[in-house]
Amino acid sequence: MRSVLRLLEGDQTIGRGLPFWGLMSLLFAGALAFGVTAGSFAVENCSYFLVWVFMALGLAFMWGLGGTMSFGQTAFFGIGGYCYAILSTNWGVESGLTMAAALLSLAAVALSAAVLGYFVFFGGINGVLVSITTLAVTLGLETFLSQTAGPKWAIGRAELGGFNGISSMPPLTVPWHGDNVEITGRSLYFGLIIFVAITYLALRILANSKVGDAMVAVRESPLRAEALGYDVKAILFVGFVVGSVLAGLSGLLYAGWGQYISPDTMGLSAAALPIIWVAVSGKDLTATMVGTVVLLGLSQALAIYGSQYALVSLALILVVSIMGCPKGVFETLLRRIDSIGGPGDQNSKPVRKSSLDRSEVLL
Amino acid sequence: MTLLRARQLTKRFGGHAAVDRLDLSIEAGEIRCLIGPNGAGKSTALALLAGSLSPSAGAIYFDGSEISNVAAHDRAKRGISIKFQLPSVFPELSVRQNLKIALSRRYLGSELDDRIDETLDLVELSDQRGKLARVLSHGQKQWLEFGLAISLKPRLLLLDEPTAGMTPEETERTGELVLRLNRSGVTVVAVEHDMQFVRQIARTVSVLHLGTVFSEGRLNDVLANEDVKKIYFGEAPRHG
Amino acid sequence: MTQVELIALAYQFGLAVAFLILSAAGLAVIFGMMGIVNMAHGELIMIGAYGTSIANRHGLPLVLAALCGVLASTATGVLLERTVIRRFYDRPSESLVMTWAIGLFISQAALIVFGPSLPSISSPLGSVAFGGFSLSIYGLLLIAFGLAVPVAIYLLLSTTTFGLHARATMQNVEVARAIGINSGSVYSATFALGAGLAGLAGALYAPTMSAVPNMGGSFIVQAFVTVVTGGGNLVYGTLPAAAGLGLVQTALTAVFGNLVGVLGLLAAVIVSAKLFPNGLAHRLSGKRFS
Amino acid sequence: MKYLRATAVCSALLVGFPLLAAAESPIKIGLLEDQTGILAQGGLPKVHGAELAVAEINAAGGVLGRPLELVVYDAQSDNQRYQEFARRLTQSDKVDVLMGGLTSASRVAVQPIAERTKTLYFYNNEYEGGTCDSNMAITGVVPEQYLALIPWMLKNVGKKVYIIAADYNFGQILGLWVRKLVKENGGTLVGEEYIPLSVSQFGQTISNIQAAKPDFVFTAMVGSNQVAYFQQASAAGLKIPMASPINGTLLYEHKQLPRPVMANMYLGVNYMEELKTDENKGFVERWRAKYPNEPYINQPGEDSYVGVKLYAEAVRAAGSAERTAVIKAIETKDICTESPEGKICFDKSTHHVSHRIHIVKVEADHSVTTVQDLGIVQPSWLGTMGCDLTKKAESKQFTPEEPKH
Repeated sequence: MRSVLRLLEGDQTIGRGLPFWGLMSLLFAGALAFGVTAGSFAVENCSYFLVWVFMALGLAFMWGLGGTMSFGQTAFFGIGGYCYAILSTNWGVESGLTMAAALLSLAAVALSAAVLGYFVFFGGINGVLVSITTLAVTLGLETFLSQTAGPKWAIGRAELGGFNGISSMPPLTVPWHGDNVEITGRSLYFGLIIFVAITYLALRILANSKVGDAMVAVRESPLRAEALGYDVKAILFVGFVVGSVLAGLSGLLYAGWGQYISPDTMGLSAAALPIIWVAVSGKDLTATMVGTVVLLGLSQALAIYGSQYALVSLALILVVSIMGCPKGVFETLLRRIDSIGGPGDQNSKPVRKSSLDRSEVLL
Repeated sequence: MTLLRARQLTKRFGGHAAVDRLDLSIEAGEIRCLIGPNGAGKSTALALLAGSLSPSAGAIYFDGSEISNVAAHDRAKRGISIKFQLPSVFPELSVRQNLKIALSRRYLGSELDDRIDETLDLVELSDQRGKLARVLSHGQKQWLEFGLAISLKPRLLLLDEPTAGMTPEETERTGELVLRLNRSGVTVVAVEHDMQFVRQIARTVSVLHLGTVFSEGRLNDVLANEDVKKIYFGEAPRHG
Repeated sequence: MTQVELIALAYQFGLAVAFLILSAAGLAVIFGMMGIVNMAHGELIMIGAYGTSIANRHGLPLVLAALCGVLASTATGVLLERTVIRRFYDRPSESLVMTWAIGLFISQAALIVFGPSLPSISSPLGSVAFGGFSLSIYGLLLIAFGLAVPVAIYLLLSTTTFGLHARATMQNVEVARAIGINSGSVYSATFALGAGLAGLAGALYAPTMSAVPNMGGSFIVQAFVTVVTGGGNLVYGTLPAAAGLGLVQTALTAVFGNLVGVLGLLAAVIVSAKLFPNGLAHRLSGKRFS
Repeated sequence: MKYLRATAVCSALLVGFPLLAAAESPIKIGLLEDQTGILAQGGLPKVHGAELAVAEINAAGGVLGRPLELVVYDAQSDNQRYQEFARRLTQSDKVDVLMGGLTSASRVAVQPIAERTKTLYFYNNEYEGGTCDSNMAITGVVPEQYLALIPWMLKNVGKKVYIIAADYNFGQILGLWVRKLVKENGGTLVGEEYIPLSVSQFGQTISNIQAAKPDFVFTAMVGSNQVAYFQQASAAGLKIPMASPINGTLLYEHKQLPRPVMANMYLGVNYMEELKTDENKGFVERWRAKYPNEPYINQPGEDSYVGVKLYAEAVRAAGSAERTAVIKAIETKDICTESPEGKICFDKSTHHVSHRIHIVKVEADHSVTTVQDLGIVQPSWLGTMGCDLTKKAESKQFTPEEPKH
């Protein structure tokens, strides 16, 4: 257990020591306090932002660590959302099976990500072609689902609804004393906060574990990684599936949050968004988690107060921030905070001298 | 005991055979240098042995079993390690992280830290541990890659021009490092142009020409061979 | 199938291929030579179309108006390269996000300045009828341009000093610099060329489409898939990729309708990514430009 | 202090009588339309239409002594924004009624939120029909109204029909309607194509139409990509008459495209700026006075104007802006308004609205002439499907059946 907790800090994640974890605890406590004190609309609105964080974290994981820039996050977002919509509509809220629907949706996402990932990585597709292949998949799904209007496109009781999508499916529920309690409003918010925190910590551990080492090795030099005994294809595959499943999680949570999912969540403009969030925030997990929420809030605020200048201003802000912080706004900020605690311990270890022939020790 | 054997190994690119029916046999504990003019197929042969290229025909045996179709990463696990011609390190990571990624396959926790420090000392990069690999000098990159290649405790180390771009002094120290590794039980196959270096480390050399072994033996004997001289001047007779 | 139907089908095929080539040419030049995926490509096409449309409305004949469109997009390209793009040559993923933001800025600025749409211009040259069918003559012109553009770029790169410098820079920047080639100005010129080609696509298609701020969106997917399928070489990559994808799309659309045509195009991209993991150009020429 | 008071008095004098109504708290209308993004061309006039209606109603003293207040958000042609802002309007701004949405997808995005927050939702737009929902009022035209065009075409233009439509809900459902009407009226369908919204090149479609030789082409092309069809068809020399409920009214293609691309287009419409009725004349003058730069007063603009007016009448009849009272008024009282079309009224059982339908023709010079005035047409189809909201509150979506062969 202790060795696992040690992995919360490491080379593959920014942030260590008391200042950082103090700050993160404050953030967490602040988020909880906000959920208690803020008005119900503000809380629900924040839930909406949190829904997207999983997809962004998934991309930060596979792109930041493993170097795979997938345009397909939205494809798995859509698969997750549609599966949840279809299953929960068929079973109905009274069955109490919405959680089962959510889990099965995740399984479906994992399966489809595994199939696509197998085709891509074991089929020898790499680099920019991975991006284009995943883009083609998400656009194909969007085009297909857009034309599924009418009763002939139905799975059980759920009509796919074409461009209009599926709406009015049940929200997530938990069975409670023979009743099904809806997870909406504040309970959804607290659930999301805790779930984001767990996902974040789990990804940190994974990033600093051997899996993370392997992914970084593959990103930096596939040739060298292979020569060190890393199975490059398998590692890319694993990173892709983990990231895609998180996108699917966002999708089903989105469907549960708004009781609505439509094909345009898989379109070209939607597909670019996760990449924007991660690139502008920084590909570090902490930077992406914080940055995604901030960027979503910013673009919403602009939409409300910016009138016709909203999107122009958003574009300008993006351009300026990438020019100013090419490594990502929040990643740059985090590195600043990190450097307050002095140089990293990995560099401060005294160099030991030994009279032994080191090659004998080593080999 | 024969550690590595290549039989009729062939690699074609389009119509051109870069390696052509190559036969090679390396004893355990040996240091073998592959020499020959540019385009003789030396690097291709090494890549075939390491598994980063797959052969068009022929077979490779390692430690008694055929590995012709074993993936590169599995060969690495069986104990074949390679140092490439162009230094292949993890450029955006620190020197220490480079080694950590290599060593974390075997070690954990404080032992991992110890092994990293030892390897840093061994390749004389302790002072550079915090630097990004891409800012190292060429020679330092070469040594870092050495560190990566030996971190797996290989039984066979393949070196592709390990001293390219090094000063004479660096070359000499590299030779000492190779000899030390060899003393600790590592078999070495090196492709090299620097005859001083070859003389320093190798007992046996194989001359490659047109993708196959042209001549084999002690360095001085081989270099004295008139036909070998000719191929270095580009007028070699085709062998039968 | 009658002869008339065959001609009609061949015409459709030509139109589809020309559309893919002209959409992709500017993107291919920039991607092939600089490794930058220019997400503002669609907006540069829109600028070409807007320039043409506005100049035409102010009384310029179509040919001159189209020239204005190309100039407008080239000028925008130069401006972008000077101020922003040149800082991102060695950072492909940041440049992708950056150009995406620039594209968003351009299309929204066009909405604010010009309103939700511009009056369209009419297709010149009329139509020709044969055996119950009739074809737009302007379509034939588009097909001709679709073939002429790669050839012209090929000649530019193989016969001019700029072409020589560009190829040298692309193959090895350090060596090119060492022998005195100003790689910065080669990159600037390449980006301007790519932007100009995007503008040309906009200018050529302006008389066949409605001019709206987001019109680039109807080119960008096709451009993207053609370039990536083909790799960054217009002659060995984009041209055969466009022919292959165009054939798949035309055949599927003719037999199964537009939906299957669109899905088939996307499926062809995935299949070709698997068959040619380094792009068609790599397979066909062994190198990227020659 | 003195200065401040003087200003207050002055402004009160300037604004005059209507300000007295402001003594009461305003009735808040939450309006969600696409002012930026790909649907802006359709959405911007809808904001203007609502603003004009609100200004006119307030100038006349408001509703029940209370002024109307618009709270407008730009949905940016993004269905997710519809969801965000529908929540904001209902929960944070606490509006009395939600209005807006151009596409059916945006309606479907808003619907569950309106339902859960118990807010009445006015969808002011032409659409494919079929929504039977107690919590909604749908004020735009529906197929049984605008597709009166099809029997007219079959009678006056020819019997052979080719359908091309956008491959999504609106286009597909209109396709079903047209197929049914063609069959019932003795026509023949010689071809039909449904085209994904992303397609902008129509060579194959044009060639298919030429091969099929229809008497007229029914078009339900949607979005700026698909507008290109008309230019490309015209350039290819296709001169077959066309019929459409939408190509001309939403993106005003006859104003956008060069002459004579849209010649021989027949439209079934409740509104076009060119309609030469007395009611419309004043409307266009008032609109143009307020928005002199409006490129065209499109049908959604008028729909939005009428939607606000109908809501005001419903509140008046209910004597309150409270949701259940307004719904009850719609279902029990005769709620009508004077509109640019003439006098139109709510249908009690389905919450839809009667409209005056014209068959118009676009000439070679792109002027518009009325070829027939069909008068007021009732929204009757939902009733025949068994939707009666006065008897049973529900939220259902009906789709026409596939016609039997």
